[in-house]
Amino acid sequence: MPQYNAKVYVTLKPSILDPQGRTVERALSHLGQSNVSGVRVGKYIELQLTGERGDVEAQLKDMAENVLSNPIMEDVKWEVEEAAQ
Amino acid sequence: MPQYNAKVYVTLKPSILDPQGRTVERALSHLGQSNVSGVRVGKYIELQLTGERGDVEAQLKDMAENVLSNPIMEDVKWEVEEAAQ
Amino acid sequence: MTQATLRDQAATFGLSTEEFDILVERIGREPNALEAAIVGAMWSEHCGYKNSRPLFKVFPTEGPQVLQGPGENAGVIDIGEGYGVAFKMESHNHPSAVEPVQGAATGVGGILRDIFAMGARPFAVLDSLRFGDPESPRTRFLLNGVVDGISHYGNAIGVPTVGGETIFHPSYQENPLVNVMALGLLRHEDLAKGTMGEVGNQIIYVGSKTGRDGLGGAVFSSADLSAASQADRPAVQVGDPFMEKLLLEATLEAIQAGLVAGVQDMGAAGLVSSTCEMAYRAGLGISMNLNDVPTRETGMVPMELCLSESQERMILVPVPGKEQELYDLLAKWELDVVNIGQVEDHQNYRLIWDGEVVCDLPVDLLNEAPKYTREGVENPDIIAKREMDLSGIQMPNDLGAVLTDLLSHPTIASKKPIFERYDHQVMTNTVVVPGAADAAVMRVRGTSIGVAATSDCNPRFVYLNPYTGAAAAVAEAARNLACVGATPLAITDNLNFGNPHDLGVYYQLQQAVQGIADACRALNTPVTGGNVSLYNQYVEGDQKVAIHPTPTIGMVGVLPDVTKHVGQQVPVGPHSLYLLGE
Amino acid sequence: MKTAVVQFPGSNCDTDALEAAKLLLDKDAEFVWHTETELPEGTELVFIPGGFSYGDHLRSGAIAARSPIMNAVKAHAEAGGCVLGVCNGFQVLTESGLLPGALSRNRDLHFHCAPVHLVVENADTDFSRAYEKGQVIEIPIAHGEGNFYADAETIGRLETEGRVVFRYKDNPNGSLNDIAGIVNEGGNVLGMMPHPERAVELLLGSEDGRGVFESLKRRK
Ligand SMILES: Nc1ncnc2c1ncn2[C@@H]1O[C@H](COP(=O)(O)OP(=O)(O)O)[C@@H](O)[C@H]1O
Repeated sequence: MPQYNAKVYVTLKPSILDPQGRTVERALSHLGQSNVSGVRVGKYIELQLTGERGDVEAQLKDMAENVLSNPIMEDVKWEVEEAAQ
Repeated sequence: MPQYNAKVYVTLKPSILDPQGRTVERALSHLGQSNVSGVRVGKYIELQLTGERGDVEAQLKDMAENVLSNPIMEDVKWEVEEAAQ
Repeated sequence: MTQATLRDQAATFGLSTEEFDILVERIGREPNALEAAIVGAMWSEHCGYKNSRPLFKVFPTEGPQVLQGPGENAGVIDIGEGYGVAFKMESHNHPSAVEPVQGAATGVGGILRDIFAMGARPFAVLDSLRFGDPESPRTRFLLNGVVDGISHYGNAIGVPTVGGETIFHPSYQENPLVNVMALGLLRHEDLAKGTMGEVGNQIIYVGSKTGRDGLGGAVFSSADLSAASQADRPAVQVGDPFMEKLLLEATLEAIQAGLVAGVQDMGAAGLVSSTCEMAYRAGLGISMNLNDVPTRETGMVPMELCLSESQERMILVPVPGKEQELYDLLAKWELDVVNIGQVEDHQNYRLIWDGEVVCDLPVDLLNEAPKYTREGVENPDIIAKREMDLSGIQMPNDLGAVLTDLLSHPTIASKKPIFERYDHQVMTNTVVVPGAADAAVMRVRGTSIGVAATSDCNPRFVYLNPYTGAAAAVAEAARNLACVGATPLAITDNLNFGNPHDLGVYYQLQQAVQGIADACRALNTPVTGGNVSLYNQYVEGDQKVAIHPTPTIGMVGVLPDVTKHVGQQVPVGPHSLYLLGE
Repeated sequence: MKTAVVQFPGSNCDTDALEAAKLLLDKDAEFVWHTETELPEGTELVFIPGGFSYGDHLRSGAIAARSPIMNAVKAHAEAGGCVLGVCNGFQVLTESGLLPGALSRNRDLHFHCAPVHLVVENADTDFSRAYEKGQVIEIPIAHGEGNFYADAETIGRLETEGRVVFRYKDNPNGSLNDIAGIVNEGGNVLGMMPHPERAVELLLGSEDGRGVFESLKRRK
C-alpha cells in the first residue's frame, strides 16, 4: 500500500492573543532584534499514513480539522506527498 | 525598507524522545486511525522582519538556530519571502 | 580496537589505567570493549561511590524508626499505625546545567521512581536549588528552565512540590545545583526491594522503549563540566511524566497485588546498573538477551542498550507462578512488557547478543568498585577567611538600610514566584504549604498523623567550616521540623562537592560527612540514604574552581496529631514574644 | 447523590474528587475508567477531575474528550444529568463540546498554584445554590492553561443568560471577562478552573468549596 508523508500546520486564529509569540518577540527585542514583529507560535506536526491517495487525503482533512486542531481558536493547513520508497 | 515574512519549523532531533508525538499517535490509533505512524510534534513560528534581504536572511538564520530552537534537542528549518505590499 | 589500545583508551570508559589493570587481574583475562564500558559505568562515582563510600562508615544508620536503611532505592522509616515513609534526595546538577528544563524534569522523574520502586506512593517533592549571580542572563535562563522542568514533571504526574530552598551564590554560576527530594507513603507490608530473588525468576523490562538518549550519562555526570559537555549535547534525556504516571500506577498495583519479588528503576547507567545491583543483593548471577530489549531507534548496539539512560523504565521480577498475572496487569496500563532474562545459579552477569555471550563478568566485581581514601588538607585561603579579624569592620550607621538590603536579596526574599509554579496541593494532603513555614506538613489520610519535611544547607557556612557547617545544616533541618510541631526522625543527604582528587575538596567532604554524622547521632536522626554529586566545578581562566561545598540535608519528621501543627505567621491579638536558645 | 469520577490516563485529582464526593455527596462514589462505554448504574453526578489527561499533549483535554466514556457522559448530560468538570475536567468539557469556548495557556505562560478569590455571579444554579449571589469565596487554582476564550457572541450569550457562575476577583490567567466557571444552556453541566474539592476541609486551609457539593445535594 502506498505511504504518504503529511505535514500539518496549526496556528492560532489571528484574532486571538498569542502570549507565547509575544514573549518570543520581547525576548528577541531584548537581544537587539528590534526589526522583528508579528511573532506567532503554532504547531507543526509530521506524520505518515498508508492507504490510497484519496482515502488518505480525506482522512487527513478530518484529523487535522477535528483532532489536531481546535476550530474555536486555531486555523489548520496540511500537505501530503507520497513517500519516497 | 522592504518587509519579509518568515516561517520557521522546529522539530525534535530524530534521536530525541517525543512524548507528545507518541501520545498523539496512540490516541489516533485508539480512534481507529491505525494507519498513522511516525507522529512528531514540533513548532511552527511565523514572524515579520524589515531590512535588506541579505541582512534579514543572516539574521533569521542566527535567530532560528540560537533563539527559536534549542540546538541541543531540536532541528530547525526556515523560509523567508518578501511580503506583498 | 586491539586489546593493547583498549587499555590505552581506558579513560574513555571512565577507568584509569590502574583500574583497568585491576579489572584484568580480577577476571584473569582482557575484557572486551563492552565489558570495559560496563565496568567503567559501574565503577563511576555515580554508581560505585568510589571516593565517597569509605567515608560513610561514620554515619549512624540504625534506630527503631528505621525500616530500611541505606543500600536500597530509598530509605524507609516507620511513622506509626502500620505506615512507613520512603524518602530520598538526588541530584541532577550536570544535566540541568546543559539543558535546564529536561535536566530538572528527569531529576524529578528519577527520584520518584526510586520511591515507588519501594512500594511507596509518592506524596511530596522538595527541591533544593543553587544558582549563581541572580542578575545574570545565564542564571535567569537556568532558574526559569529548572523551575519549568520541575513544575512540568511534578505537576503533571500529580505529586505536590511542597517545599525547598533557593540560594544564589557566584560559585554556582556555571554549575547550578538541582537536588530533588521525594517522599512516599506505604503500608509496612508493601515494602518492596530491589532484588532478583531466587534462581529461575524472570527479569521483566517495563516502561518506555530504549533510545540513545543520555548515553553514557553515568560517566558524564561524574566528569568535569567543561567545554566537552557541549559536544555531549545529544546526551539529553527527555522526561515523559505521562508515561511515568502509568508506570507508577502499574508498579504500585502490582506490588500491592503481591505479584512482585523485586523491583528497581533504571536510573544512571540504565539497564546495567539496575540489573547488576539487583543481582548483587540476591547474591546470584543473571543472564539477559539484549536482542529482547525494546528499542525506539534502529541499529542500536549492545553498548547503547546497556548504558542508555532513557527515562521511565523499570525492572520487575515476578513472584514465581504469577508471571502471567503480572503481564496482564501491566498490559492494562498500556506499557511495553518484555521478559529479557532470568536469574541463574552462578555468580556472573551475562549478556547475550545475537546468540553470543558478549559480557560475562562476576556480579561482585561490578558492584565492588575500588575504593579510594585520601588525607584531605584544608585550603589555606579558606583558613585565612575563617580566621579573618572582623573587629576592623565598621558598624554601618543605617541598620535599617542594611535590613532592607538583606531582605531584598534574592536568597532571602520570598520564593513565591517559584513555589506558585508548583502544584503544592494536589492529592489534598498538604496542611502546611510553602511560604507558610520553614517545613511542609502533609497529613496521612485516614489517620491523625502528619508528616513534615524540609531540606536545608547554608553553603557559605559549610565553605568556612565544613564540619560545623554540615552539622548546622542538620540542626537547621531539625529546628525547621520542630517549628511546625514535628519530631525529627531521620535524614537523607545529597553531597554536592567539587573534584575529590583535589585534597582541599576531599577535606571538605570528609569533614562535612563527620559533621553530619555527629549531628545525626546527637539528634537521633539516622541517615537512611543519600546521593553524591562530585566534580561540581567550573573553569575560570586556566583554573578549575569548586563550588561551595553543599551537603544538602533532607529531613523527615512526624506529628502524631496533625491538627497540632504550627505555622510562622504572627497571630492577631496581644501576644508575647520569647527568644529561645542562646 | 450517586457520583461517578471519570479516570483518564494522567488524571491526578481523581482521588481528591472521589474523597470530596464521598465526604459530601455519596459515600459509595466510584471511579469509572475511560475505556468504559457506560456509566455505573444510577449515576446522578459525573465528576470529571483535574490532572493532565494524556499528559496534556496536543491540547489539554483534547484526547480525553474523544475517549469512549465521553459518549456516555454526553448522553447523561443530554438526559439532564449533572456533570461537573474541574480544571482539566473543564478543558475536557470544552473540547468535547459540552461547554462552549476553549482554555488556552495562561497569559504569563506559567502554571499557577494559589488560593484565589471568586465572586459567585449566579447563585441560582444546581452547582451554586448554597452560596449567595455576590458572595466572595476562596478556592485554590492549579493550572497552566486556564485562560478562557470564546468569540464575542458566545461571551455575550454566556453573560446575558447568566451562565457565568464564578468570576475571578483578580484574574490570574487572562480569561475573558474574568471567567472562572460556566454552565451549559441547560444549567446541568458546570466547568470551572478552580478546585472546589481542594477546599472542603479547614485542615487544608479553606472550606469554601463545600458549597458546590452542598448545592448539588439540594438538587435531589
Ligand atoms: N525551590 C523551592 N521550591 C519550593 N519551595 C521553596 C523553594 N525555595 C523556597 N521554598 C519555600 O519558600 C519558603 C521559604 O523558604 P526559605 O526562603 O528557604 O526560608 P528560610 O530561609 O526562612 O528557611 C519555604 O516554605 C520553602 O519551602
